Amino acid sequence: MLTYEPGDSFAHRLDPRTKLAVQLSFAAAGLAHTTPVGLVVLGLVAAGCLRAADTSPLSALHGLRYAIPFLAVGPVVEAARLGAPWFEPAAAVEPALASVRVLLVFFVAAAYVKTTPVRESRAAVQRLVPGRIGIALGIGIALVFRFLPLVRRDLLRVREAQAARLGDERRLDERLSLVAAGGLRRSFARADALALALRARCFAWNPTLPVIRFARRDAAGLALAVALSVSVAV
Amino acid sequence: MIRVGDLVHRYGDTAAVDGVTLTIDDGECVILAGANGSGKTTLVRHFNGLLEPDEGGVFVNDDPVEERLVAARTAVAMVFQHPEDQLVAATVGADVAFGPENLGLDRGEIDRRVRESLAAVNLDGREDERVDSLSGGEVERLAIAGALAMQPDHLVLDEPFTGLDEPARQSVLAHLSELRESGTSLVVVTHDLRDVASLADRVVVLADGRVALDETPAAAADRLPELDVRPPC
Amino acid sequence: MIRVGDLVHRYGDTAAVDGVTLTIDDGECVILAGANGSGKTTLVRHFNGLLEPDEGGVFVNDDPVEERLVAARTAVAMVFQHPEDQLVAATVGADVAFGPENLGLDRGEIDRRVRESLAAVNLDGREDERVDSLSGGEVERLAIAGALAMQPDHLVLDEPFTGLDEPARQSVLAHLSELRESGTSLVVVTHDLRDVASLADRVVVLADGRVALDETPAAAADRLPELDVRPPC
Amino acid sequence: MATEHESVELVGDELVGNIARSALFAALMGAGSYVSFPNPISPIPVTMQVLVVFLAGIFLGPIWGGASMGLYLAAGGLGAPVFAGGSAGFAPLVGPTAGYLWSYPLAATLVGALVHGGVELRDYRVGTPRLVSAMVAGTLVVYTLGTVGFAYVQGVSLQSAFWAASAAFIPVEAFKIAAAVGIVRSDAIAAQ
Ligand SMILES: Nc1ncnc2c1ncn2[C@@H]1O[C@H](COP(=O)(O)OP(=O)(O)OP(=O)(O)O)[C@@H](O)[C@H]1O
Ligand SMILES: Nc1ncnc2c1ncn2[C@@H]1O[C@H](COP(=O)(O)OP(=O)(O)OP(=O)(O)O)[C@@H](O)[C@H]1O
Ligand SMILES: O=C(O)CCCC[C@@H]1SC[C@@H]2NC(=O)N[C@@H]21
Ligand SMILES: [Mg+2]
Ligand SMILES: [Mg+2]
Repeated sequence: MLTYEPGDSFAHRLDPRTKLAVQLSFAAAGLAHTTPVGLVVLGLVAAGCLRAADTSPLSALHGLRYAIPFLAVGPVVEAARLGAPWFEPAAAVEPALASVRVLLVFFVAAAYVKTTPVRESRAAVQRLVPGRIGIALGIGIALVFRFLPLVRRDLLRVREAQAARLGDERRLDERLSLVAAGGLRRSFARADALALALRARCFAWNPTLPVIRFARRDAAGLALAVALSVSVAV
Repeated sequence: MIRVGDLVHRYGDTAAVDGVTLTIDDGECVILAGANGSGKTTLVRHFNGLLEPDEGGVFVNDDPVEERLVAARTAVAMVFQHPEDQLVAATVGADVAFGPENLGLDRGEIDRRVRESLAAVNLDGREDERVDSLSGGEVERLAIAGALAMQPDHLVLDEPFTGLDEPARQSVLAHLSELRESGTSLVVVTHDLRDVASLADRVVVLADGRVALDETPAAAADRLPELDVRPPC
Repeated sequence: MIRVGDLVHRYGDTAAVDGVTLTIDDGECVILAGANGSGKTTLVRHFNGLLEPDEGGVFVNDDPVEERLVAARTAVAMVFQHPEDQLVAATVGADVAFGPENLGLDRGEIDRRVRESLAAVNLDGREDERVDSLSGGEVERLAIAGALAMQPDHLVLDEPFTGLDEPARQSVLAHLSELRESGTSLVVVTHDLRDVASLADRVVVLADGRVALDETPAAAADRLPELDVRPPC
Repeated sequence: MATEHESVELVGDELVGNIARSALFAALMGAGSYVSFPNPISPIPVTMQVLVVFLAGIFLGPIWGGASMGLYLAAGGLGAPVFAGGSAGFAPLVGPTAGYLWSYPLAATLVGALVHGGVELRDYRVGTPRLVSAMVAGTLVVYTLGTVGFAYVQGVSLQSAFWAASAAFIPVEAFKIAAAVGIVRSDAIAAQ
């Protein structure tokens, strides 16, 4: 699974806002230039991003293996015909280029995920989104990261609890709604406990934000982001 | 009878249970002790097929658990370490009835079992209360009642006394002795022998996923502290 | 100082806390005991304004809690019954920093508090570890560190020892005595005095939401069993 | 002591509760996408996401149901492994399933608004026909955006997109709607 890994690559040391800017502008440039030449240039940029994150394209591909079937399907459905000649390669070209573009965006995004801890993402959100919405969003995001493993485990436990008392003997739909209801009940209980804990620790609108700072190396990333954005306009 | 042979269970690369061989006879009361992380919970989850062995095998009443899951789960009931994980219904009565319903018993018998099990944990008359309004200790007691209602051959309790107050503890303990008299075997998982030593025929201590000690409580007492288990006082 | 006067808290029609008057002095260590459902958890949640009284009032350092919430919550920190549910960040350091950040302290002070609080529970140098990789005892200690980082005058712990093995319990206990030495007053909620009696100045026992006993541990010992609390052994 | 933190502005109790619930539902959504089965006729997997979208609208109402789905997208975009099959990061938000993902906040809001009859949170235990039609409306939103998104991102026609990315799921959704009705009808969750 694709997750953050501690390290000190160039990308690790960049400000998260720089990395967000690169991702966004890269995706926009991809949409604007879905041509063979455009994609070659973007491919080089994506390779550079992976390099900066100390990630080999192979390991990035491995992290993305789940997305691969999507990318194959576009060209196939578009070129398939319900009668002779059954398959028309020319029609597949455009969707194939689109798939390459998506793949490149996946690479660049993988570089962000691998090099950015939750703390920094939260800090970026709280600075980029103004006011109370940003504060709430930042905390909310941190909470999702924190509670995801717990909720997953809860669902597993509910299933086990049923199985241990022979719940597997019941009908499938009944079992599913029991698991869903059990998971939901546990989630509400956790949410109530969590709300209490947040209040006990003075959850406030005006906290000290985690530090993130632009440094000289961010200039390179920001320049790339600007260049990509300008290329969209032309 | 529960029989475990050369059992290995791995999480990723680390073996949480690392070659355990153990037999629990009918009618026996065994305390399974050990430090946090020594593999107690992982081991007992094999007794009713909630986990699958990486190596070795588990037999309940001489049937291999994996092939006869229903038989194993009818024979072995379990109280989980975190009782709130164990509740499947929204009200006290419905939760206790869940297991007996799955056994296909008739309604009269189910109601009788629900009443008796709740009485054993001092929760009688509270069938209609919602599980989310119970206090911590009450949830623990409800979880025990749910397992009792299965009337199993073997009852496994994973740290059952942690949140219980004194009357509830006494009542559960008394009920456990009664069960034992009537031939049910008990496996009590704990790292604190003070509460249950009086009940036990044997103490099995795990350390790093292996059996480090298998003795009578009296013989075991001296070696418990070095195995990070609290001796009876 | 925490002062509770004629406090009543109702869930629906039933009063879980039913007229409690109680003072906890600075630097004192008080054990709050009582049977399951006697109202312990409900009572302590009033100390820092997590619940609102139906009748009566609560004062912390002579300020009414409801009017000076921030003051009450910095003066009274709380470790809940399930420590797992109160960790709000994915890594150790970020979790401890959460409280001080909300107080708007400057970054240097926050970092200092995080370091000191983690050191107080022997988790120093582990800021970057993931919370879900910690053991039960470590999670409990992390929750305590998160509370300590508020630099409270009073620390309230709701059943802090459940599930901890002997080394973990000893370590938490040792940290609690140190805290006490350093002047933090402690309120430990439990129904089993065996673990904490040595630490306590006073034992307050609740029964059905009322104070049934308020004594030194030695004087209280005899009457504990009739109040459904386990005496020290 | 007492004057030390005068400037702290506490977040209101009710809001704290709503933020906690939204975060938990977003995490539940992540768990629901982890439970993904391959679909024999489509590259897009069958997941429990849509069920959680319905439940978020029903139990949290239009505002907080929608907000929790927004939180889900934000957390996923910043690297939480909450998208189908446990994938993470910004890419899925502009990838082949982007249309589905962006439809979730809208669908949860719509389901919530139809069940609660407006933006206020009321009793969600409404009649079955109303519950079902709210979810059918939500499903329509999900599939419209899902199909359009797939067509746009993959550069294929709407028709191909429909066959490749949507058609195979319609029967499965009926099942999820039934499950949601079952949960609401059971007394699993106390009235809030
Ligand atoms: N789901 C899991 N994934 C990975 N590792 C696990 C998992 N469950 C347990 N472990 C690890 O396996 C080891 C044994 O865990 P187990 O829960 O069996 O211990 P235990 O003896 O029951 O401890 P405790 O007294 O804390 O309940 C521990 O080191 C634990 O960290
Ligand atoms: N949210 C709630 N809604 C309704 N009733 C509740 C709620 N929380 C607690 N109660 C009831 O209030 C009473 C006191 O509960 P409380 O949790 O304060 O007990 P406790 O002394 O902490 O018990 P334990 O030792 O089991 O933790 C119990 O009878 C419980 O059923
Ligand atoms: O997380 C993602 O990447 C989105 C996956 C989208 C799955 C869609 S939602 C509607 C339809 N029903 C399913 O069960 N799966 C698809
Ligand atoms: Mg265990
Ligand atoms: Mg309590």
